[in-house]
Amino acid sequence: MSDFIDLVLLAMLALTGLRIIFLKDLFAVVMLFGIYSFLTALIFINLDAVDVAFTEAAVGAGISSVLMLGTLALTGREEKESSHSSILPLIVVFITGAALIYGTLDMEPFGNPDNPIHKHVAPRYIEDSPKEIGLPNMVTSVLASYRGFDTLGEVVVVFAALIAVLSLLGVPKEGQEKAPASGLKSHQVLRVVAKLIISPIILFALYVQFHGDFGPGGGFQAGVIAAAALILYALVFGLPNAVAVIGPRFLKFMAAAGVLLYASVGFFSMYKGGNFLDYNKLAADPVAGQHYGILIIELGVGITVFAVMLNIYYAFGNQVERSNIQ
Amino acid sequence: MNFILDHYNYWIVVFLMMTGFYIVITANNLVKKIVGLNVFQTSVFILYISEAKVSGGTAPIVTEGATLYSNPLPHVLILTAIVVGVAVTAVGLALIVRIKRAYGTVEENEFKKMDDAI
Amino acid sequence: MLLLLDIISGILLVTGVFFGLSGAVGVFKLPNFFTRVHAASVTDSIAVILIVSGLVLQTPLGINIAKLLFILVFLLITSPTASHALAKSARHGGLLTMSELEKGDQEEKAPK
Amino acid sequence: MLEQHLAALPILLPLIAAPIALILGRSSFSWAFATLISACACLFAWQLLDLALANGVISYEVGGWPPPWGIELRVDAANAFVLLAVSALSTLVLLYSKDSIEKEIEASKHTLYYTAHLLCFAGLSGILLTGDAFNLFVFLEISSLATYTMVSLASDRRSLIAAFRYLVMGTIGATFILIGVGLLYMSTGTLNMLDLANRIDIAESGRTINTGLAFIMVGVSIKLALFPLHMWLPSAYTYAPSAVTAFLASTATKVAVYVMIRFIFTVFGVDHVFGSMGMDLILMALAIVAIFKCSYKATVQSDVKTVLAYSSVAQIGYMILGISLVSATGLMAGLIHIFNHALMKGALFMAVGAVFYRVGSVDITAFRGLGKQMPLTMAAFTIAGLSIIGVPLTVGFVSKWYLVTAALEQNQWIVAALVLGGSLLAVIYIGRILEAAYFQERPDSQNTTEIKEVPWLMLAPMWALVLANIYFGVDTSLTTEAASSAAEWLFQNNEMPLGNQAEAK
Amino acid sequence: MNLWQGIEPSQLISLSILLPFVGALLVIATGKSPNLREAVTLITAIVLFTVVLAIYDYISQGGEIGLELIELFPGLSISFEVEPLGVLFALVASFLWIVTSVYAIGYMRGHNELNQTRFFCCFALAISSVMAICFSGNLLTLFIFYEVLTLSTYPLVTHAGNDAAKKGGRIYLGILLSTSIAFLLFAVMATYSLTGTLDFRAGGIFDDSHNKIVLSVLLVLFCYGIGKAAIMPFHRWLPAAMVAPTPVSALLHAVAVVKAGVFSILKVMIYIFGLDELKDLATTDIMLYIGVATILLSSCIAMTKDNLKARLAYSTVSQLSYIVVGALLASSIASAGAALHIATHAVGKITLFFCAGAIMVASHKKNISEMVGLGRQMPITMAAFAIGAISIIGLPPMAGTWSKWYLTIGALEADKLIVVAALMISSLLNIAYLLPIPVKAFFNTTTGEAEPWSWSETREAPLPMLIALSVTSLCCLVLFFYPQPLIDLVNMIPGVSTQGEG
Repeated sequence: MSDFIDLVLLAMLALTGLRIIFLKDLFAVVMLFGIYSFLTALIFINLDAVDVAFTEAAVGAGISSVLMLGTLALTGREEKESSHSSILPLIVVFITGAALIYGTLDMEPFGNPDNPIHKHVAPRYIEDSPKEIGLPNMVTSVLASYRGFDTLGEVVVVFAALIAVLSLLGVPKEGQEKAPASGLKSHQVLRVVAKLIISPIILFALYVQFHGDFGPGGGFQAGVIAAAALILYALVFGLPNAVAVIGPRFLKFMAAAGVLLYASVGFFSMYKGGNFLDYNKLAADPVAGQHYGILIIELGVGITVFAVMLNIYYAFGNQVERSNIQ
Repeated sequence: MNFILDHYNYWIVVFLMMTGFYIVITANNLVKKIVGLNVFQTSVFILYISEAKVSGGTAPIVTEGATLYSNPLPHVLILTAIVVGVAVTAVGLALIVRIKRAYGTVEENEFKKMDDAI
Repeated sequence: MLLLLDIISGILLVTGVFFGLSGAVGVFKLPNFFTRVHAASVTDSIAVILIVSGLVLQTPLGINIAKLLFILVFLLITSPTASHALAKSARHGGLLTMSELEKGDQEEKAPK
Repeated sequence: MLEQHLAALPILLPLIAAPIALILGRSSFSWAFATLISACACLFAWQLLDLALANGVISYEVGGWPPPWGIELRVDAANAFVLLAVSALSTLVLLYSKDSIEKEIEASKHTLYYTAHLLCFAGLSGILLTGDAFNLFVFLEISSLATYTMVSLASDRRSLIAAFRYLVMGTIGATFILIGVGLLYMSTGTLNMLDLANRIDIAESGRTINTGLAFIMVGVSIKLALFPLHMWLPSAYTYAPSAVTAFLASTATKVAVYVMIRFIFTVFGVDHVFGSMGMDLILMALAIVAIFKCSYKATVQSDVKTVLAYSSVAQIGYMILGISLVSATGLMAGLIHIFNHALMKGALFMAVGAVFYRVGSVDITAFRGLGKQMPLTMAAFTIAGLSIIGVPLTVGFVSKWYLVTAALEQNQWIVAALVLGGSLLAVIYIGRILEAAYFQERPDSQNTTEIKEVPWLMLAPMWALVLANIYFGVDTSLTTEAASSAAEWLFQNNEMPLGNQAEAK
Repeated sequence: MNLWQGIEPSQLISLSILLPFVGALLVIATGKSPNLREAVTLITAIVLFTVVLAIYDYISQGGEIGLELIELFPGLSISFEVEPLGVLFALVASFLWIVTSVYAIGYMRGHNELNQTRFFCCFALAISSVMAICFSGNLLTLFIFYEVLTLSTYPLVTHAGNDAAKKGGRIYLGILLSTSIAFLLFAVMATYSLTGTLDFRAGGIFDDSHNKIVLSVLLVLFCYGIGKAAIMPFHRWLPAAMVAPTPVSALLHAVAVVKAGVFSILKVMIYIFGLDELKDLATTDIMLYIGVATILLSSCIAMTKDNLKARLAYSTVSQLSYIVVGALLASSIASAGAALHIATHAVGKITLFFCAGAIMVASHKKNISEMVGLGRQMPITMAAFAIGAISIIGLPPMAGTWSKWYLTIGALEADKLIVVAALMISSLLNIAYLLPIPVKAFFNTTTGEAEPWSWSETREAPLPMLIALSVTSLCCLVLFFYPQPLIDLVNMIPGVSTQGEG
């Protein structure tokens, strides 16, 4: 059954992908990409990767699509006909694909528990992490503790993206007079509903943030969801209003603070005599130390991701508003 | 036949990757290029997650009664990679916005004509 | 008892899926924007209710039922709102309903 | 305390300094802070190299988890050596950038620039030091994102397109690496490079591993701008702000070269990559074509930054050539050239940036008569240019010497001759610029009185590099010692058991 | 000569290299005041000569001097080692530097040249690197300073800064740099990889164990790699470089640069290949005949040139090949002749260049056809020219006789009659293109039609120039009558002897 679902979803993905190639309407392309991401998330669930599915749905289908739509609002939605021939790209793609297919020939059978991938490093995570870290969600254990350095890097990547977007687009000025066109003034229903659901969304984000140790979720997903709540607010009530709630300057500090919070855990454990990010040293009991460590770094991740995503949205939204005024 | 059943998943994933790759290379519109890049990366994510799958296993969250878990490591890697992907997407789109403002177009062959860029 | 629950939830799920599918068919088959929005949103709501109820019956008592109910409430609020917003924006943007279009056609023909 | 964490500090310092620099806000604060941090990192890198030369390998387990379960930082002579070059260049470029950036980037973005610089530096250090294949990808993306930012900061609108093209190519490269790492992981079950190396031998899925190798190679080749995947480099280097170009040209591609060395020598093993896959021939052919094609292209450009950018691609060809010779000497030549080329290209691009600072253009016509007006800058350019050509007593000669020696050792006479032939093209492209600077008069239309020497803060790092060019060209003991022990280490160290690393520390 | 008694002999070498270098710095420092600057140049030159004399003294007593500076590569260092051939060259170069300095002072002032400080500075730098070449202890050192010499003379060649100078400079640098990098460096490194050493060793470092074909190729590479020796077809830089001011042409292109080239060739032949090994190589003969062809062809070209300096330049090309041929004959007498020729040709040719410069300063004439009858206005200059010309031709009682004599003997001994013939023909050609100039200057009267210049304004050149050219022409005479010190020095070179093999 699971295989069958897998196959169907993959087939749908393939169709979506092909359609993207040939469509010239970029709006449709972006929507199809959202669908593509969403289908991918479904596949991830089907393949037992719930955390990843969660993230893909929130990030790939959510934030990415919003940003792309924002860009389209500025650049126009038609792709123009290009003149150059497509034979060379086809050849390149064909060769690359052929190489990959060649590589798959020696691959272990799909889903076989005896594959080397399941035999070498992973068993320790599965068998010992509940004892060593004390968390039921192994993905969180690996993410935050065993490979905590990767995650620090990832937070820094997000931070770097913020730096890039800020330097490219700038941010809306705080306290500027409200632009007439901003927000959806006439949509009374929308405004009411938005007010209604924003707080549950933030609540949900907090749940995801702190429940990540036990179920799917964690700092990333929480940050993205919280950012989505404020993006909704900004969409419905206008960018200046949102900026008045949480200003870009404050978000910038938040983003930096999140990274620093994460790193400070590492430095604290260095101070305690361990290696960088060695949570065992944080408390007398190693497992408790792991708990504290993971809690704090997840918080750091959540703060940074939230601040960065929202700030990036501000930057794009500001551009759209500016072009609307013009 | 068994061989096909064991590997069809990878083959479709390869096809998906190449779809994305093809879009990146051929798209004339920069936004579409970014979409292609995302499709490409997303497909690579599926490859990783496929590797992690254990038939009959469950999600790697300790549950009573389950003994066979899927491999959590690729999940972690892909979590990271997804976030990296969205970071790159955001930067790419921001660049596109600026390009549009500077050149008035986001079609590659059009601004190529405007500047004798190398 | 369990069997009964299974049967009821099965029926709920199947009808839910049917409504969902019919909505999808409607989106394809119906002639213009407003009818399509209508097809999508109305069937969507009923499908969600049916499917979630079916799932609730399948779930052992506990936090997961609460989660499902939250999902239901959330979807019931957002989905019609989204449809409303869509339709309103379309209206705002100058799109006409079918009847209006016909009327417009007649008015155009009349002077001739 | 410091001793214990020495391996992690060159990454961590700039990594946490970046958000702090952002918080500091004022451009001059963040500049001073970034410079200070970079200098500290440079100091640590120096100590690290000392330690690595004395003790062999230093392993640092991040999070206290032993590899392969946790992420390991692994320092040996080779990456400590490259790290030293990177951190030194970063410090010098930061010193230099104060004035240069003020001129080229609008004031509100200065802090962002320094933050991006620190991030890029942190990313590069991470790439160098990490012993984990996936961690490498993460740091690669940190440095790449920061790089795209820095390139796009220039006021020329073409920089946007250059940055975008770089972004697309860079992301494709990174994704290829990701695919490769995925395939390797699939067949071995591990991500730790050393562990990978051990398990690749016993893994049965040869075709998967070979495909993984191919994808990693292609991905890295994009990042290091190996011909014919170099198309992003010239435009990115040309339109980026001068300080950025100086930094990127002297560090980013070098680090990618190191990654290639690392994968070939410590992960896949020389015998496998060169012996059974025949990769050396491909690399050698590409390297030679790169040397000639791009050197030739450099001779016909009119924009000096483009000239130097193409020259960079050609020089990367030399490094790859060194690797492809499959000998300790060749590898050593490659490593030395990584270090040396950083010195010369850094100095050259700084000099060009100085010209841009005063003249506002880097076209070759803008160089006319500058020999008189900016004597110190042009003298620096001249010496660094001679170094590129490979004139004795400069570092360029040392690199070339080892490269040719390595080629002759392998009885590759033709390769040796081609290497020397390639430097003739360097004579032409450097000569053209020097001739304009010293023997052509400034056109009357331009106001010549305004053009004078640049501020000392720009001159000082430039000359520091020039003097380093000469110093390391004469006293080669440091570079050769580091490079040769690194090369030998890389060569023998194909099968060092996993357990040894703890003791090695 | 007792002047330097107190100093460690090995320090004499570093002294000889550092002195001109310090001189260059001082020249920059004193650039504001021309008198001081030129005084510095002169003093440095004189002191340098005494140092070289001290080295000569030491070496002629059988002492050995070596100096190892820095280890550039493991097992390979910049090292110096004094041997007789180097001393010979150093003597010539340092002595002529004094004379040229005197001359240059007159010339540069007489000509009102710009950038004189740069000129004197680069000049000193060039001498510094020549000294380093003279005393280099291995091929690497030789190569390095060979390049330094090229670079430091480039500003001298392009001194005028006009289009012609730039074009000349480009050819100069292009040919010298590219041949040295493409051929010489390659040959050096190949040598290193074959033998594991680059030290100059009596009898050469190659032996029979090395592949003859490879060695033959190397020989060609060395010959062409040392582009300063101006063997055809890589001779073009020499005429091109004649755009330089005359003192530069004189010292650098009659003495320092070109002689550094042939000196390097001699050194490579004697100390790297070894004369015995050389005989067995297939390409020795080929290069020999190319050398012969260069002698003849460039002599012919010289005849067609009307520009005096160009004619002299081609004459130099042909004379350089004498030395190359001498080295390639691989006989001990011929090599001795070649070594002697370095000295004798130097004094002869520098005299000629001095005269050319003097004529230019005094009358602003460059072309031979315009010099008819000049001898009456500038008798000293023209007399010196005649002396120099005779020395070049190789007629007694001038210094050139000796070297030509030994070369011819060497060729006869090696049974290379073609070479002997070529030497003879070339001498005739020399007569044909050199002698007519003084002869016409003294004995022809102008036919009164178009007077190219006003006779009344033309006088002898400034005094410093006259002194310089008289000194060198005197040297031509002196070296004919007292060649013994030089011959002794040449005989000290291992494997080389004026006595022949027997």
